[in-house]
Amino acid sequence: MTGNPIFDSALVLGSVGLFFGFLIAMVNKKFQVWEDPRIDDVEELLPSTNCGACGQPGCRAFAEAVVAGSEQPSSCTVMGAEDVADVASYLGVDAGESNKRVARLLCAGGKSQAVQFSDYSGLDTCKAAAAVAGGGKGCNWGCLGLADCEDSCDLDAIYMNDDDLPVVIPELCTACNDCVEACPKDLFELMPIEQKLIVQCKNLLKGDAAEDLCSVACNTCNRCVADSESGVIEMINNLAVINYEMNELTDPKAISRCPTGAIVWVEGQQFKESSMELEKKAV
Amino acid sequence: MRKTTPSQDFIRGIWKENPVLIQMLGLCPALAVTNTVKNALAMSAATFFVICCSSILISTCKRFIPNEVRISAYILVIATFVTLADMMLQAYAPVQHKELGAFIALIVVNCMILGRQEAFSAKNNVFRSLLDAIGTGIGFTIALVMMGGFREILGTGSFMEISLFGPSFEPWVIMVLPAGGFLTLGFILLFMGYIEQRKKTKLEEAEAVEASS
Amino acid sequence: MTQSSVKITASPHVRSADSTVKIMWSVVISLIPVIASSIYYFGPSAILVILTCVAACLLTERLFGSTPGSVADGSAMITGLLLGLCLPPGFPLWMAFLGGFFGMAFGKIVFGGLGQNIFNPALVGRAFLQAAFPVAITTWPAKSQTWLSLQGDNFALPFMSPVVDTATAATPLGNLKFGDDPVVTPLADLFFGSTGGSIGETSALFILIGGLYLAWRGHLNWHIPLSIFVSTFVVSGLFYAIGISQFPPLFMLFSGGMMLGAFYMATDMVTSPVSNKGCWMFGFGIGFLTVIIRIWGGLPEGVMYSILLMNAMVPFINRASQPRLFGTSGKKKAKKEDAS
Amino acid sequence: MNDQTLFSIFFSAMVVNNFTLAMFLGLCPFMGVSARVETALRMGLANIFVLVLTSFAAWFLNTYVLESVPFLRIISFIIVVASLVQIVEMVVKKISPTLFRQLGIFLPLMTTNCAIFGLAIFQTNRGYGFLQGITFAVGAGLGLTLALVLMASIRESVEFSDVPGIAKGTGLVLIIAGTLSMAFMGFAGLL
Amino acid sequence: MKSLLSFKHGVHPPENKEITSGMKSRRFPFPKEIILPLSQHIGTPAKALVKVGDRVERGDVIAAAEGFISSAVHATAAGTVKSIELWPHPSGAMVPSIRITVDPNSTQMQRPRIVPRWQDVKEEDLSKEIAKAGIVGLGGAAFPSHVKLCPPKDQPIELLIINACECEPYLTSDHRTMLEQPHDVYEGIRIELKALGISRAVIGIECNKPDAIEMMEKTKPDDLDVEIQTLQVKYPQGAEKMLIKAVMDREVPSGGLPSAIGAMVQNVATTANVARVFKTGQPLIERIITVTGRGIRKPGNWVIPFGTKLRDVIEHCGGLTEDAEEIVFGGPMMGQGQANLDVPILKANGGILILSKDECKRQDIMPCIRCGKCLDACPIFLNPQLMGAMAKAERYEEMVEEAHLNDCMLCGCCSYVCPSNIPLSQLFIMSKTQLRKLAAS
Amino acid sequence: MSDEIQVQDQTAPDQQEVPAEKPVSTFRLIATLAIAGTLAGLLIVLVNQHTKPLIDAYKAEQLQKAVYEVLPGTDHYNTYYLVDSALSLTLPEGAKESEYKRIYVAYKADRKLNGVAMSRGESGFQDVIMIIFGYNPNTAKLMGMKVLDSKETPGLGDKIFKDMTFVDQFFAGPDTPLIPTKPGTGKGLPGEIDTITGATISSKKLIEIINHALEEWQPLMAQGLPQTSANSTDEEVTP
Ligand SMILES: Cc1cc2nc3c(=O)[nH]c(=O)nc-3n(C[C@H](O)[C@H](O)[C@H](O)COP(=O)(O)O)c2cc1C
Ligand SMILES: Cc1cc2nc3c(=O)[nH]c(=O)nc-3n(C[C@H](O)[C@H](O)[C@H](O)COP(=O)(O)O)c2cc1C
Ligand SMILES: Cc1cc2nc3c(=O)[nH]c(=O)nc-3n(C[C@H](O)[C@H](O)[C@H](O)COP(=O)(O)O)c2cc1C
Ligand SMILES: Cc1cc2nc3c(=O)[nH]c(=O)nc-3n(C[C@H](O)[C@H](O)[C@H](O)CO)c2cc1C
Ligand code: SF4
Ligand code: SF4
Ligand code: SF4
Ligand code: SF4
Ligand code: FES
Repeated sequence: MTGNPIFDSALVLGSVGLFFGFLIAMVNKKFQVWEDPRIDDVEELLPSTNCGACGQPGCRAFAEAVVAGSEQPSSCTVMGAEDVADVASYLGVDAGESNKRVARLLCAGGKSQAVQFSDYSGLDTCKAAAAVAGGGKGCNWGCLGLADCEDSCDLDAIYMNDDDLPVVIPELCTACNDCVEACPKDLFELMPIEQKLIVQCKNLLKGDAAEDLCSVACNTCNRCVADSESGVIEMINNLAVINYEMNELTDPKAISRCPTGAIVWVEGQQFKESSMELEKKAV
Repeated sequence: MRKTTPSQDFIRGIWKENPVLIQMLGLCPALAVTNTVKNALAMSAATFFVICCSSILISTCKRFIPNEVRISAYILVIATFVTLADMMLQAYAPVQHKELGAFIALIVVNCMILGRQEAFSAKNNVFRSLLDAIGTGIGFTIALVMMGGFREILGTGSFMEISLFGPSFEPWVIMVLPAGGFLTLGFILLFMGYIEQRKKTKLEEAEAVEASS
Repeated sequence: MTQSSVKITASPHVRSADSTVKIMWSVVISLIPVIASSIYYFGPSAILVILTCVAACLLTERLFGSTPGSVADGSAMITGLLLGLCLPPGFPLWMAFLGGFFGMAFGKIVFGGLGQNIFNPALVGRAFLQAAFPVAITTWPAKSQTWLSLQGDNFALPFMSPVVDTATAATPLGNLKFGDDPVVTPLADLFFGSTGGSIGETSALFILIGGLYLAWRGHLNWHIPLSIFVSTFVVSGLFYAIGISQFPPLFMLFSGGMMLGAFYMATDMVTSPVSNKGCWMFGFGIGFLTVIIRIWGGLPEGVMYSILLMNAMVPFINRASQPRLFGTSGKKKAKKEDAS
Repeated sequence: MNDQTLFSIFFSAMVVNNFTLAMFLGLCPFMGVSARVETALRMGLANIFVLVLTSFAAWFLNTYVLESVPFLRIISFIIVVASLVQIVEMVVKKISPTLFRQLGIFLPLMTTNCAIFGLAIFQTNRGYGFLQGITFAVGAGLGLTLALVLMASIRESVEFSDVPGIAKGTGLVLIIAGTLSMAFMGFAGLL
Repeated sequence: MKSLLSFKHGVHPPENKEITSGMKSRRFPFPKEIILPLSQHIGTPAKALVKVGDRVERGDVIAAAEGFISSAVHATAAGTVKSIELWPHPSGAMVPSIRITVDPNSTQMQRPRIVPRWQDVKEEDLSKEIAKAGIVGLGGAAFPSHVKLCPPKDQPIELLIINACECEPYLTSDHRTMLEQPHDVYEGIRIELKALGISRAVIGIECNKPDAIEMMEKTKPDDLDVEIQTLQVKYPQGAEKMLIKAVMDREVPSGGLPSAIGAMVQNVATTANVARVFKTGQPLIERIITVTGRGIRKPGNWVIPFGTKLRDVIEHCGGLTEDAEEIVFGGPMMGQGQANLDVPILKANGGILILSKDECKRQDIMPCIRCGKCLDACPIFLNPQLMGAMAKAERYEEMVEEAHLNDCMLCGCCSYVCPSNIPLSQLFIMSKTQLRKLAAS
Repeated sequence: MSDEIQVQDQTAPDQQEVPAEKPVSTFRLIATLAIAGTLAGLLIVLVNQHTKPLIDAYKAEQLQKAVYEVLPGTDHYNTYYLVDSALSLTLPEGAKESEYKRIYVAYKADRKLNGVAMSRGESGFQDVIMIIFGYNPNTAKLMGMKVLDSKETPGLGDKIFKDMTFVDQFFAGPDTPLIPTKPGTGKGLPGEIDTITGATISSKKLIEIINHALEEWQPLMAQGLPQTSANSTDEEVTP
């Protein structure tokens, strides 16, 4: 030290800087781990809902996959088209085609259609009710109406209607699979929005046995099979099953003679039409 | 990473992304020195000075700084200005300096400042960085003065050392103690949450009314 | 379209007669002797302070509680009563009200209401008052002339300082610790309550009666008071024996908030560990900390802080005191957990 | 010069004047890394390590380098702390990526952790010698760890509660911290 | 007084056994229709051997066991097969069942069946005969008995324990079995001992059945090494692990079987039915069933043919009272609530309990107050409080890993004591179901 | 959001492969930090040159004020260091000033000894209480006391410097060692100081600090203090 504060200061700080610059440089050489900076940028563009609908365990993982090229930006179901385009143009890749899917409910037996043997009392969740002799509902396959699915949907895409049936709002649904997992009766299925012909029933009984339990049950009358192109609908275990491989051949005609209304043609939201019909009937 | 306008850069830090109340950055000084409004102001001023100067300098020199020593270099810059602020306060406002104690030095490690450098100044031009810094600085000041005011009024019955309630006011000692700092910020956050919630339900109600009509 | 009037529920289909609401109200009932005796000792001031705290707690629960009916479950009532019982008789009512509000709102309701809080709400309220108004809460007016006259300044205006013109008297603990000529208050006085102190802490006898009644009914876990007493007695006895403390162990047990705290506050099931093993640890912690704070701390009394500190430890204790699974030895289980 | 005994330095830093609950140092990690007991513990231990390192570095600088230029304290301390942390970070990232992931962004946060820098400043202001400094660092580190772990275990347990919407998140954490801070006041005067 | 043997924790609900304990069992009239599900036991459902329109006699095999862990089904009345279709099962599911229209003109004599003397059967073959008779455990689990009687060779059995605790409140069918068929019980013990190749047995009876204890002592054959152990009245004394703990003072290791510590538990009614297979050739087609509770007009003990519909039983017992609140198959602690009156009575069912409003004491669910009473009740030393919280948060995997959900036997003690009326055991059933679903997907 | 990103936007499409990071030369890393350090050091020292006199003057003034305050009637004072268990006006060659304990010996205008001021800190209720007090070695009486630094609880412990009736007791010339007394229970001894109700601990501690300091320094002072000032009056700065 010279005793001259000006010189000392410059010396001290200069050498401290020198020392640590040196240290960092060395360590940097030895221990460098390179990470693609674009991952951070892409992650920032993503909506950070971490919903997992893309099939990746979170937005960060999705960003890694997109940067690595193993996923297309459009696989994120939450982002709007604009945001997808942003990511795509940032990375200079193709946005990919989005195929909008929504959750569909395979039951239409709400409390005014289906028979309840005895009232369940206890914890107010479908899962809990299902553990108690099936929840007291007549139809063993039907919706219990206690809204586990509504609670599970983070995007508020489900509401319970007056019949205690969950209604999915297609515009809000991101096909995240949460409701599918939540339902103890496995009543939800994710379907491409183009699939419009839907059998809203899972009851495996036939004839009166089925209709005794629920007025909108599939009673295995086979009319829908007859009314559509061959192979499109098949009766399996007393239930009409649609072969979606042949989705292009489906036609609203198939539902025209269904005596119970178990099979429906859905444009957009489920149950909209049926509730309107109910109102008409009331008038 | 939406594109922002300069005015947005400025406004953002003041309330919507308030560094203390929303982003929870720089909590240590925000809690430690807000037992009176004067201290809060002095702290804010010092912080304001540091964040503005460093933003200007860093956005000017970002080109010359290699990524590996980025943080060290930024910190060096910040520390320089903190030292300057420290010495100047000591020389010109020694009483306040004593009150703030070590917390002036601790501005160096205020995550908010470094965060802004990393997040903004390192990527933007001088003008925008300065705007951002000023906005953030104002946001910090608002938060600190809010807390300081709350704590000083209840804790000593005065505002800016002006007695508000007369001599027989019973001070709430806890407000000027550490626990009071936590509780005050917690209380402010609860209150903000409550307002947010009210806004939300009102919005929903309005929507419902619209939908039904 | 329900076909039968019969209901369907999960097993078990029968339930014990115990209920949370019943437990809470039995606690309230068991406090009656304590409250009555404190009114006998401290006069109308005691009634005023207790009523104010109860009103504050019930009002807060009613206004901010999770469900409108939750006032009826009796827990807010207990919080109010216990807060009132651990304040000095001459305490300004506006402060008591504030304490009740703070304890309920920030000690219970922010956590989601009954059963979800970490800290004992009554003690959160008291700790707040102790930190906010340390002078008022350590002012113990000397016995007033007539039973009917107020102690101290109950009616101080909100936000204003109380005016204490009567002479103040030290509590047995304060006297022994800070007094110029410290004396150990005779046990009989501590037992029957003819000493200064908080409204509800002065008579060990009545607390003992209420506590034993609750323990007999199974409404409080007797492991907790027992472990507190054992550890307090042993630890303070040790320090007393080797001569570094002037507090005789029995004096430790019967003075200050020890009895009220051990029987009514440490035993709050919500804020104490769930297993008996955990309760032992919890009780030992409280006893130990109380002795340490009483002997060396800056304050004469440490029961409240010890309980709050141990409340904070409860989640940790609960992890550490999982019961031994049937068909395993405790050790094996630990090893298995390590491996996984 | 300072005459405090090692025990009183240690005990004061750990509980009576707990760094987090009474001195407001290191609040960012206190809020951020206190969601899980495991991570909190790890962060606490990492903190103790860096604190001791810093205490040593500060003592070294004070005694041998900054003698004639005391006004360079802030800047020298911070360079040393920042560089040390950065080096530790790079080494950890290379050697144990899992550990790095677990500590996540909080290793760099350590750079801007007031606790670490505050330790250096307080140690200097109070004129602690070498041993006193190390004791101070260990006490402060244990205090930080104590506060972190307590908070984490409380938060884990609160996860099961139906916390009202407006209190979710930081609001509740601050209120718990406030209550803890009130509880720690019981230790006041214990020296 | 010497304190009686027992286990730690557990609960003691009001016994309510006096309603039916003094009533001698009577034969139940044959109903018009019998429903026999192919799945009345734990394990693979049986395979139907009959077609629609077939005529069957009482005691005929109508469905054969499918694999080792399965059990045969026998016609419990003579008649014609009406259909084989999905029918509601007491578990709530719809399962394939054989519907038989009972022949009102039949004498309902059992078709004669030739059975060897058990003394002449080789040890290994005893279990085959028992399998043929469709015997399953009557203690509640309906586990095929022949499987239990062939324990793994590497874990030798030392002691046969006859479970005569009947710890569930209300039920008295095991009690009546001991009073009415003590000789069958001893004969059954001889057969089971021979099948297991050991010689010693213990009968565990709760001390609230002094007449049964007396009867068993009185009829005990001198040449048999059996001891009658009187046990404390405590639920779930009859649970296998608890009974073994009480009798042998050993704990069945977590995740292990009783054979791991050399014990084998058989229910007393199962044992009596094993004897009957060889005595009369009768397969398992009926048993003593207690119909009880304050919600039924005429309670009693009945010998009911399996497959009888709940509706018929209620009708025959005078119908429900006005304040009947719940119908339960089994006891009040573990029994399964029933919604549908068309469900058939099956092998595992020892009682039909119809509870009135007052008996249920249904109260609102309150938040958990962490009182720890459930920890003090759980006989397996679990932490139901923690598991309950985890179940609510849907953290099912953690329940298994950190709280040992798989060790929970769903005894319901925790729910019983919970002052906040939290349906803990329901949460655990639900969690187990969800976990199974997760594992499957 | 930033210009930089937009630049990347334009280049990215034709640059499909992962952007390779330019290797940075070690020299640049070191140079950056070293140069930045040097510049920072220079900047700081320049400002320091400007502010140091102000700061030093303020500090000296504070000290002086304190000494004059606790020793009323002081005209000037000398600083004595404790060197090798003896009082000394000068420090050994090359020694650091900050490492030595010291007292301030004050004189009246007539260069007669006025009193001695000493400063000392010990743990109070919350943290260290730092005080300075004046003492007359000839009469063994206290002359005054001032709290320099304390973190005692506002509203309670801070009465040790805010409550003037308490502070005035130290200026009333009490005998040493001081005796802490509960207000109203004093026996009228000349060394009694009434403690503060509600802040007994802080006030007792403060009294203890004085007693401890005197215990430490009295033997040293007994070795003899110059009764008259060595300096002339005009050499010392007077307030
Ligand atoms: C040491 C350090 C600490 C930081 N801490 C935070 C933090 O706690 N929260 C945060 O949002 N960003 C923090 N940042 C900034 C982030 O790294 C990131 O730049 C920022 O989140 C970008 O988002 P913005 O543009 O919205 O600010 C920190 C940066 C540094 C260098
Ligand atoms: C909670 C619980 C209670 C039980 N209570 C009885 C009982 O009271 N009587 C009984 O025979 N079996 C009872 N069991 C069934 C036994 O654990 C065991 O399965 C049975 O005694 C074995 O005999 P088994 O195969 O002949 O049915 C109970 C089981 C559980 C889980
Ligand atoms: C929040 C709080 C702060 C306190 N601060 C101080 C303090 O700074 N100084 C002090 O001597 N006592 C302090 N106390 C302790 C008591 O007020 C007091 O010392 C004790 O009651 C003994 O004094 P007494 O004998 O005059 O009542 C504090 C107490 C509390 C609750
Ligand atoms: C034995 C027992 C002791 C209790 N003690 C307290 C207490 O000290 N403070 C309190 O606020 N509530 C107490 N409660 C009531 C209740 O548990 C409390 O309000 C909860 O902490 C609120 O969630 C007690 C309840 C019981 C049964
Ligand atoms: S939970 Fe179901 S309805 Fe909601 S977004 Fe996910 S898939 Fe759609
Ligand atoms: S669809 Fe499933 S989850 Fe939703 S209400 Fe119905 S049963 Fe419940
Ligand atoms: S149901 Fe499970 S957790 Fe509850 S007491 Fe029984 S074994 Fe224990
Ligand atoms: S018995 Fe009920 S209230 Fe008590 S701890 Fe268990 S679950 Fe909670
Ligand atoms: S401001 Fe203190 S750690 Fe961030």
